[in-house]
Amino acid sequence: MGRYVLSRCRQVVPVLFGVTLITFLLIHVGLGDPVRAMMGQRSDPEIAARIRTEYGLDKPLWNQYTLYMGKLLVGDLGYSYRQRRPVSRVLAERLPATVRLAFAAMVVALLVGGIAGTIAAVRHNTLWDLLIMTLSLLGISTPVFWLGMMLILLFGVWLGWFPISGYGDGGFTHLVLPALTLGALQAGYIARMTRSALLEVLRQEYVQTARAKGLRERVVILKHALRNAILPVLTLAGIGLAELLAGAPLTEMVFAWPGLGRLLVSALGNRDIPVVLGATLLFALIYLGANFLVDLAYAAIDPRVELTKR
Amino acid sequence: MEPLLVVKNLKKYFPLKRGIWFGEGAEVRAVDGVSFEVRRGETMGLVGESGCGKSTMARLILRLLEPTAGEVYFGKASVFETNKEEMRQLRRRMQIVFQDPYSSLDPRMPVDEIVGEGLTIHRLARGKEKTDRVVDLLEMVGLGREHMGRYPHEFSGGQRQRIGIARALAVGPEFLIADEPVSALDVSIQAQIINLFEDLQEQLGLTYLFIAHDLRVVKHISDRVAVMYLGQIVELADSDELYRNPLHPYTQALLSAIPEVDPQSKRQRIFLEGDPPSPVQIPSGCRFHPRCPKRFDRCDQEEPVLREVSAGHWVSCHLY
Amino acid sequence: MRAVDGVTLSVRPGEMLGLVGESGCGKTVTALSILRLVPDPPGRIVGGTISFEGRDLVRLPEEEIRKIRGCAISMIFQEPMTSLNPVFTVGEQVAEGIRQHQKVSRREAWDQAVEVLKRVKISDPARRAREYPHQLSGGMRQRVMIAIALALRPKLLIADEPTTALDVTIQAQILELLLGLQEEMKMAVMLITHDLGVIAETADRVVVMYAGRVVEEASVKELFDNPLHPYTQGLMESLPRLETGKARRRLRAIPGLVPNLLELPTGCKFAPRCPKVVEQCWPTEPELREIRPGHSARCILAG
Amino acid sequence: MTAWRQWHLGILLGSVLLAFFGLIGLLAPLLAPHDPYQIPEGLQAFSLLSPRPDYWLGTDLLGRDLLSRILYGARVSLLVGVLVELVVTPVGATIGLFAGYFGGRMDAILMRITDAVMAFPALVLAIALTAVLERPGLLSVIIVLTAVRWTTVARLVRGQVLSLREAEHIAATVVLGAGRGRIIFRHLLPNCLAPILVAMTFGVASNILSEAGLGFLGLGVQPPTVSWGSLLAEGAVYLTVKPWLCIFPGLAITCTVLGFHVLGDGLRDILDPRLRS
Repeated sequence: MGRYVLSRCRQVVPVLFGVTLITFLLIHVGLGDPVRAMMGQRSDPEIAARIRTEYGLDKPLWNQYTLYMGKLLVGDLGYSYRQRRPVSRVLAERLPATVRLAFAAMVVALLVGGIAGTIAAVRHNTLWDLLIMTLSLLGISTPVFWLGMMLILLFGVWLGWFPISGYGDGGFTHLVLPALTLGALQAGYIARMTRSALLEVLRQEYVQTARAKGLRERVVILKHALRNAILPVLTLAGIGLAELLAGAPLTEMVFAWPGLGRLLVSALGNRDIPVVLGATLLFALIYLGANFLVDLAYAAIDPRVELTKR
Repeated sequence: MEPLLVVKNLKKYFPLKRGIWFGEGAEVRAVDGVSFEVRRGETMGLVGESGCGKSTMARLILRLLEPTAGEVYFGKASVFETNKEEMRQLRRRMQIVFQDPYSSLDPRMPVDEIVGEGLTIHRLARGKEKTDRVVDLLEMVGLGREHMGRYPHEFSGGQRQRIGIARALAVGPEFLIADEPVSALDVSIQAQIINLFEDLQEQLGLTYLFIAHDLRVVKHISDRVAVMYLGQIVELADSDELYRNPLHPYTQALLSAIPEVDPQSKRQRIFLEGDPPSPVQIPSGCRFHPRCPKRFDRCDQEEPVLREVSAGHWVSCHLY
Repeated sequence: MRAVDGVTLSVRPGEMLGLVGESGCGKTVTALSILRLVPDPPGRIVGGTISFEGRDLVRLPEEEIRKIRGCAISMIFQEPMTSLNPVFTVGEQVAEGIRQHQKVSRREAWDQAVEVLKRVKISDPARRAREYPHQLSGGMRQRVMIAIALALRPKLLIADEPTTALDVTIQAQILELLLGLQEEMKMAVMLITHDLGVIAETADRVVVMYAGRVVEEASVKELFDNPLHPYTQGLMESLPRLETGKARRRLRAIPGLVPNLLELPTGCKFAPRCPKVVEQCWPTEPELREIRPGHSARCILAG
Repeated sequence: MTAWRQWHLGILLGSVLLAFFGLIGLLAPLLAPHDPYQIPEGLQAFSLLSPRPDYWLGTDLLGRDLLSRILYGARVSLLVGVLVELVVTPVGATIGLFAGYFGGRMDAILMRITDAVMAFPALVLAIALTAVLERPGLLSVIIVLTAVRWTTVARLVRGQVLSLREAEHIAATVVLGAGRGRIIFRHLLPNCLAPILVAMTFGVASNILSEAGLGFLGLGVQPPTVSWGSLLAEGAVYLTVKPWLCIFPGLAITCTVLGFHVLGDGLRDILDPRLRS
């Protein structure tokens, strides 16, 4: 296991490098002349030159990148023009809300999608199968934010079951609608994947072996088949997380959820570029971190992983 | 007789990747010092169990892989020293038929294009002439004009194998490597394809290197047979001689393991212990010694060499 | 599509019955039908009986047939690579069957599993039991499959091409093991294979199948000495032989393609490929007739 | 047999849906009952009308007919969806082909770049890019989505090429003496086309959703141009009071995307060689 973790780490490092390079280049292009951006109209050439030297902006691009990396390593993401405080502090405030939302959405997606997909596979070619597949097709075809609005209309305005906006006191009720909204798309994908993976696994000879032992069909499916079908589903969930996070800004806007996504959008409106790019980078890091966990889960379930990576 | 193909001390090691940054230098010794000749017009059989390196050999001879060491001469040309254009010319003379009738034909190409591709590549024929050649080739392998526009998935395994043979023959080769060409087929179809190989050899004067794990098939079709074990040839002899008088304990065990189609003949079985070792960790001395029923103290110390113990009968074993 | 059509065969206690035929002849479907393992849909048993110790398996409720699977009748499959579940240790997979049919603790089941692994001649069984299938060689995995099947000393073992995927030397080991265990446990074995050689060396009696039908049935000696059906004769002649000294003879291949079950002729199913076909072969399908005591064939020319 | 009927149904259904929305977009000027941009005189009387016979889907704040605006919006949404996919596919396919066919260092570098781009949630990266491009609009939407979306195709094609490279028919072609060009263009590429086609279908769906997302955040096409995304952004304000302003554009998006998904599923079924043999 340790070995596997190590090899995964080695794969993540180049990606991290690429990710930071991308944000760095964006900053570089995006800020145009950062000095003017910082100082606005009243730019004094002399002071500007001094600031340039101070921030290393007169150095070659490569040096600037190492400078940027150095700052990143100590958590320095720059300074928010708008909020007049370090970007890292702004982000740290918003991170928990987004993680909470994304986690809840993923749980919804895995539970709903997994169970629905399993039912569809076991009841293959029945009305249940058709119904579940139609719903999941709808799930992956609906724009996230529109689904959010419709849920607000239905459960918030017309039925009045759940609050429709804000974080509240951090309780459960405020989380329900945003998590459902954000999880629906992935639930659709996961249901489709679980179904096809399970159908594939049920065709395998080891399932036949299990049946030939005299095991109950329920045991055959829940123990022998599902354990194997989970593997491709996990991989998909890892990739799907990127999509889920992509839906975060939209969902957070619809529900006025005080997370990173909403911060990103409002910073964009204010042209607060350091915050935009800081949040962007943080999203990528969340994704990479979560995928790392998915890989570990994969290794824990599949004994073959150890060998192939060794 | 003059050799058409000479293989000299051929080696192919595949590195085992371990992580991205730290290589730990383990390697698979798929082919580990193989030498033999194939004479013009004969069928040379190559038998061995899975993982013994026989398919890697085929790919090396055709230069689908670059060797770790060693040489292959085809006629006068040294295969690994030819330049691109020379290699292209050489490829007209040596062809291959693969094992898997499913993956060996491009699923998106109709049969006439598959068979005619060699003609196009070497500018041997075009237009009507090409169509005629393709029909000739299809008829030669027992198919016909009516099959031209169809796609591979419309054919059975045996028919696909016939298409593969026609594709190889299109460029007019002298030498054909058959890499397990019948092992995926049903028994009744196997015989058809084996007969086809024999007929084509007679008609076209082809030379074959016939690779298989089924000793019955190899025995039937080959003039001489080489037995491979873990990347090396352990015995090589005329086909009848090898089956009448096997010398290497591995060959003896292989032969005795073949189920005989005669319930009366209860031969003495030689059972080998265990599985073939992995080509990553090759045993010291004679690489067969851990499974050999006749091993003695010298066997795990010293590696035997392939020696000619009687006319045309080569064996690599300390017993001789 | 009728994969298997009117197959009648019997296995006697302690006997090794060989079932030979080419791909698509229905031998695997026949075997799976005995334990009702044919996936439904698409497969369905539309008629007939399977009588085991006086009970009709076709009409047994699901609960009852489960008690027979893996206990009184077990089965091993062709591909040792794919017939073991990759995410469980081999010990768990053997013990699981034991626990299914006997009231034993987890611990006892495990000990029994290790014992069975030892019986199938796996070296160091206690350690091997804790390994996963991918850590074992093909031959070793097939031994594990045999261990799963034989853990509860079944009365009948159905072995579907148990050695086809293995190398010759390993194949010989596995067949020897099966023969030894059969002797020891006095069980009946139904050995399904396409290899006449394997049949000749192991079986007592042979059933030859073609296009979903039994075309010939006889004791092994009788069949090889005196094959009656042209298909059986063709199979034997199309096989290259090892004996030396003879001039190389051309193989007598059976012409044509392996039959397509969707386009079978109305009369004898082998007629399109038969070298001895006569006019009477086409209109109606011949019955399986006993030509000599204990030797039947489905051919109007036989006898 | 059932499989055959299923794909037939899927492709039929998908094609009908897409043909419907495609025609709507193409014929918008002919079909639209009102001018989608013109603010009517006497605005007060027309603002935020509920659906009624002369305004089937009602009107927006500025008294413009929602139906006409949805019809015109179809043009932008479909254009962006299809155009981006047409740009992204050859680019991504080329990158994937190179990485897969040449392997080694080329592959490692290209794939790390792909991984890095994919590590950013697509819409987040799109937002950041839009921020950098300064002026949002149709062009910026296309550029941004292209920059984000090429990775999917690249990954897909690389995987295909990697598995094809081992296929015996490729080896057989090499032995016949074929050059690189023939192997790539006559063998590798044709065998990738089916999965590429399927991916394109799903890709268009994904682009339409992304465009809608950007539009909703105000980063899409700018007024007076309308897209389904920007219609939703306008309507969001009146969600609780005039819900149809949100319901109808969203339905249009969902139905179109659904059409592409159904079509993609159908194509995958019929193009899968496993189902054909």
